[in-house]
Amino acid sequence: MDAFILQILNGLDKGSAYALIALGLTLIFGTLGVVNFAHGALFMIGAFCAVFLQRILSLSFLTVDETRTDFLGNPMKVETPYVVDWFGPELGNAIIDWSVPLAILFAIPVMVFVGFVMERGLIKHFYKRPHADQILVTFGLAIVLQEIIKYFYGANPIPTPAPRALAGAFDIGTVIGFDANTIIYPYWRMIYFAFSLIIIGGVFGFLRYTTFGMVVRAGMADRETVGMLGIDIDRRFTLMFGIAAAVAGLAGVMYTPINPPNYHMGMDFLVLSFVVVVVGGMGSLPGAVLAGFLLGILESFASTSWATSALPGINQIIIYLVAIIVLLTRPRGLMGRKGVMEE
Amino acid sequence: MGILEVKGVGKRFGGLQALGNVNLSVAENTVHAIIGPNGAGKSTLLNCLVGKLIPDTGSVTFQGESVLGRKPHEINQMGISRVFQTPEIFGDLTVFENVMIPCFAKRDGAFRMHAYESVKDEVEIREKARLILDDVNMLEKRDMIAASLSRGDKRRLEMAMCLVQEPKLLLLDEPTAGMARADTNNTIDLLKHIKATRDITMAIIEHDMHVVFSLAERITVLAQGTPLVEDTPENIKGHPKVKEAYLGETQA
Amino acid sequence: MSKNILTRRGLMRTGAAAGAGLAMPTIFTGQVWSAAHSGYTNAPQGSTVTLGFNVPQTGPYADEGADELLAQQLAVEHLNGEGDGGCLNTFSSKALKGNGILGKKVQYVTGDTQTKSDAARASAKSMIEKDGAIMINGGSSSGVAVAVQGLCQEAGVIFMAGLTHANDTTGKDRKANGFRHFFNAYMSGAALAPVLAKEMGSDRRAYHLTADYNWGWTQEESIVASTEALGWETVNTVKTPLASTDFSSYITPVLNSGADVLVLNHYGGNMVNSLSNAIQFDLLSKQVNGKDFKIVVPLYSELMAAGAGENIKGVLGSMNYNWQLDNEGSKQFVKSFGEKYGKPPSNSAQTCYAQVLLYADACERAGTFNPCGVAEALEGFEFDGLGNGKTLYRAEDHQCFKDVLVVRGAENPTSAYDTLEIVEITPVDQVMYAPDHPMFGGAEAKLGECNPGA
Amino acid sequence: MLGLSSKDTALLIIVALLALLAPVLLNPFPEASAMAQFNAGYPDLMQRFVIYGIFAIGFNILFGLTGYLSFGHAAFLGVGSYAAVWMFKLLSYNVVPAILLSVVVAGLFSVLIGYISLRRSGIYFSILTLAFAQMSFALAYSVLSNPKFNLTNGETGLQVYTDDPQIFHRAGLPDLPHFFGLSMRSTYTVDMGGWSFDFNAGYYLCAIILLVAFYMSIRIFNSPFGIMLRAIKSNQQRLNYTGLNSRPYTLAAFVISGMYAGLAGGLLAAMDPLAGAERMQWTASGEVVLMTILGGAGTLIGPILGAGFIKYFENIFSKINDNVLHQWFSFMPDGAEDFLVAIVHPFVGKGWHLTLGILFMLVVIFLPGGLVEGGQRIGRFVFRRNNRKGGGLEPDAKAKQPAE
Repeated sequence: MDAFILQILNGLDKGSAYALIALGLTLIFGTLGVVNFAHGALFMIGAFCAVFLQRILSLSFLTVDETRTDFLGNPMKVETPYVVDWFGPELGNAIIDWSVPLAILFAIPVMVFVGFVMERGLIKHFYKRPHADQILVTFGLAIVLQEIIKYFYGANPIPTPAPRALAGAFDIGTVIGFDANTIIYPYWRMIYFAFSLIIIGGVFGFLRYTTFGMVVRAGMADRETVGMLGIDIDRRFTLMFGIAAAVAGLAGVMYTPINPPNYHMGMDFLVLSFVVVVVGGMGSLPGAVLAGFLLGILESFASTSWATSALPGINQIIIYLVAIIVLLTRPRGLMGRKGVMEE
Repeated sequence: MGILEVKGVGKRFGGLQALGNVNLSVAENTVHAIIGPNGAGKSTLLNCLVGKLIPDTGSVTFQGESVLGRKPHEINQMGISRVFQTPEIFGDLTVFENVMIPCFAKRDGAFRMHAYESVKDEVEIREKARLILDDVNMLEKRDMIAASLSRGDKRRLEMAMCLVQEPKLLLLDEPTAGMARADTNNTIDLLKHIKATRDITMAIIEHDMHVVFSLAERITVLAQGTPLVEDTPENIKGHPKVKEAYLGETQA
Repeated sequence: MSKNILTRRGLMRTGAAAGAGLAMPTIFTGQVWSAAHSGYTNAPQGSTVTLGFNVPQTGPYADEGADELLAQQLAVEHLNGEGDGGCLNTFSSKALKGNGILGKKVQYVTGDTQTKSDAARASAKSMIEKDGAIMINGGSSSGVAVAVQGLCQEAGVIFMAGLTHANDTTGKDRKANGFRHFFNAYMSGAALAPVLAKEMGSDRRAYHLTADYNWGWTQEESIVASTEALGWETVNTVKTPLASTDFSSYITPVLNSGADVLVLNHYGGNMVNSLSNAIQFDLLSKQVNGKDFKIVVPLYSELMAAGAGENIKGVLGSMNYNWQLDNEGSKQFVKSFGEKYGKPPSNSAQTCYAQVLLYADACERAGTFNPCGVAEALEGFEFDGLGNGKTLYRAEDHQCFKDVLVVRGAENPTSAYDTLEIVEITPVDQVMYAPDHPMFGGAEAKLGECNPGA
Repeated sequence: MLGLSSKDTALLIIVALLALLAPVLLNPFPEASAMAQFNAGYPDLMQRFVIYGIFAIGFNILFGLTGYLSFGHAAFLGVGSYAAVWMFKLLSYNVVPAILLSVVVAGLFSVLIGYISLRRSGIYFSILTLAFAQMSFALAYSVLSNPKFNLTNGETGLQVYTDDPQIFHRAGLPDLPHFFGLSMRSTYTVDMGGWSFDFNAGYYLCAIILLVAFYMSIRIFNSPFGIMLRAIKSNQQRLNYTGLNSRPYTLAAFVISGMYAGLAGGLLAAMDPLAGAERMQWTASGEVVLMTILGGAGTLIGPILGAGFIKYFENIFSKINDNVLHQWFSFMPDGAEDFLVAIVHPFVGKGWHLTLGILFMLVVIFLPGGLVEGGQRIGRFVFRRNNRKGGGLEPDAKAKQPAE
């Protein structure tokens, strides 16, 4: 039972990341009709917003400490971050410690801006082009973006830990009546799950309860008609791209304490997020979220020992197997609309 | 007994009764028009005839054989060809290639690689394609890419693609929709020419009364998913029920 | 970026022999004219000799590849008598004079393995066929090492492996033209076991997470064998897909498995993530069976340590080399490398550096570049002064035998470079094994015949 | 000639000449010159050009003609390679049975995957093929290489060991893939002045197979079957209402392109007897998509150009290190030299991915029809300059005349 609950938690947690990425992907596809292979790169850029902020906050000046020597036997140069110098060690180190949560504030404008530039500068010119061209140009963009990051930050993962206060794990078991130490779960993963629910809720609420959202939803359903109503749908769609980029970016920022970010993390998620979107149904936001959590949970259960002993290798292929079964039994994914992306 | 018999066909979409108990008989070698106000169920009926939709109730038989449950390509092989509201042609191919494809399809529609077919066969097919293009006055445009044709020419091409299969029944879905008066008249002339030069049955769904009364030998009026009247054009013209149906539409 | 004034000006490819329409058949291409006259592939002509450095430059191991490349460039510099001479000063063999190899100036070409066996073979072939490379050095995974080693055997050039830790490289896939300086999974197990027993006792219950591919399996096999020999119990061994990024669903079953040690048979990004995930679940602060929970990472590298950050604190593992090693060769190498590049060398950099010097030295001692002569000079060669202490290149399987380091993540590092501290230097005798050991292909594993190519 | 129109015959002859003279054409710079870095005329790369050309030609039969975008074609390439290496292991190093089996196995495999995947169209089809390929990769990389049932030898790649049966292997035959005794690696090298040209047996085997593959692709393009495939891409609805079931046609195209992929995989193994699982990864499938679109999907020659383009970058640009850069710019004053090296440095060597990404974007943005369109534009530009008075050109597409 405890193992079961733990795997559900794992699944929800994995699913949060899948759902957030798939949500942004579907927003872009649903509103703009563009297949964005650079979406994983947006996730990665979000993560590197956190790295960047951490580096900025840790910017240091050097002082020579004669009492110690470095690896070559020379006097050691000690780095002191400016923030520590300015605000004193206590507050200064606390600021550096909280760089990942702070990066959320930093990442929102950055990601919206990146989204704007991408849409106005590149994607805009591809609305009328075939999906294959969209895939190719955004794939090219994804490579360029990740190589730029690699050029500046290297290929190695960069540790960006959660604030100390939020590190460690919480003993859920004791709360719900299990023995101590049977069901423990890291604070940050629970935060990630809650955070994703807030973002998902925010996006749905935004689309549901604002006039802007209503126009966008109408545009997703029938772009030409809305255009005929004299509404400047294009500008709204640009903003939508910015929002989608921000969702992907925030997913990336929050992911950094779970796994240290590296330049190819976007590509690692790309294929998976497309599978999620398609299983959910191209163009369906609830479908994307549902499929994200569903696949997350299935993946978690497939990696348990009893699953792999029953079917060796099932943990390697479960996502793809599910995708195949879903697509063969439900032609347009779980919640897809008819006629989307079938030509 | 007509070549096409529709008996008690009904179709629901969720809560909407699109068709309810439609009976229709199209006699061989006639031009039969189906008219009705918007939302009368004309297109739904047509889609039931070609296998795109399967009706909930009733039967559709063509030359005594049921078409229900067959796929579009199988129904076509029975001898039913369809012309769409917006011409459906192979836009990336040349006019000539567009016509060759239905020639290859022949009547049985079986899969063939057609890569190294005998020369004799191919000569035959090309000759057939040439003749039909000549028939619809498209021969000089044979090497144009189909997508670059004018709307009227696309319609001609689509007709040619249907006719080359020598169908027994030609279904036309608003063949003059969105056309200028001159193009409409050309299309009427073309259809008359087609009718005059071969044994063919036509079923036309049409909005434009000018087209209907120029061509049709019998007319069925559909309203709210059920046939209102079926009669000759002369009798339909002054029929009170028809007026009511159309006036009702304009008042709404 | 650093550069070297002398080599960059001088680096001009040797002209091919002039003469019109001279055609001659060979098995493997390259500088065929000389092959026909000297009896081996890519015999150097003129006054230079070309080495091929095949390292990952793209993909997740690009930084490791970059480090290897720096070390190889440094080695070329030292061979050509530039810089401070590095380990030429401390090397026990005095055959190298700093005038190139056999009087020929050393130049090099580079290729990108992409850490894929296909791509690695393509770039190695390109260096052999197009650039006339006489040997191939480097790499950072066992799949690549075995694939390129096979190619070099067919082509008739020497392969000096870089970072490759699987038993197979000098086990069932050993080749007469291939040589490995790096240690292997068996040695990791043999070196770690006594330290584990000392630190954790001999009645531990271990849970293994293993990367689901060849290297992971041999690593797991070796550790399981050596820890069970101590009296440890293996609770479970779970294979994780290589493509995994989130290991939470593999970590949670550990919580209630009754295990009190977690062994992560992962490398690179897998290890960084699985270790980070394990720490998130607070495993290290748990008490199981009345003992403190421990985590072991059998194969460490500096870059992985950097990627995992503070999570490595207190975690034990093994290494081939660490710059903190206190011997003459090591000190000299760290000084040369550090002064040139501003950071201490990683253990894969040290291996690649040592391999270049060992190759050059073997050529000098053999008096030829002929791979068969070089191989003979390397076989059974005993040396010191390259950083690892006394080392033997065993003739039977072309594996180096030397002391193995057991290291631990430091609790209070003073800089980015001493995050790992040496716990123990396991003497070479403890990690020795017979060439026909069952983990190394048993009696069937054969080097085969040396192949000079032409 | 050979049942082709004069235009296609000319194209075939051009491709044949390019393929046969490649060892010379690809080595335009003398050995000793600094530009020799850009020479591509060494056997391994020439073989890759040709083999990936075959792969892309086959992919184009599916994608270029029917418009079905498969993201899993690398699986067939990988399966072909495994089949070929198994033939080496079991029978002998003779490449003929290996290549034949690789085509057959890839064909069977593509019947299976195609039959299931083609039940869907559009992106759903793409994701289905992707899912199958990723599954194949995962299985080949680890599950099918376990010691009990080692079909693929995992990350190391499947290779021939001395203790393999090789029942038809005889003394005197090369210990490497050979064509009835002619080793694939045997090479005639011709030195002429400063130049050196390698004429490699394996390359010529590949080149001849490429020509056959290319000829068959032209035949398919022009055949009624090819028209039918283009009709599927153009308007599947009309095709259905024309009495044709499109599924057998798409399946046939899928299987043909799968067999081309298997042939390419078999040839890869025949040139270098090792089959790595990475060949089946989604990035490898993506690569052939890029090759085809980059060169010009739906054109005859485009895929070959695209394949050459990408492989050239992978193998030539990745080898340009700082040392080479300094050598190029050594004629400049020191400051300017360092500046130029610093500018170029991010784009070559380990930065070759960046250059490739930028080029993809540029080609897709400015040349929607791929490299072929680029060539046409240049041609049109030159043509127009010569015929200022002669009025506008007819659109190129019109030039596609049915062969009569």
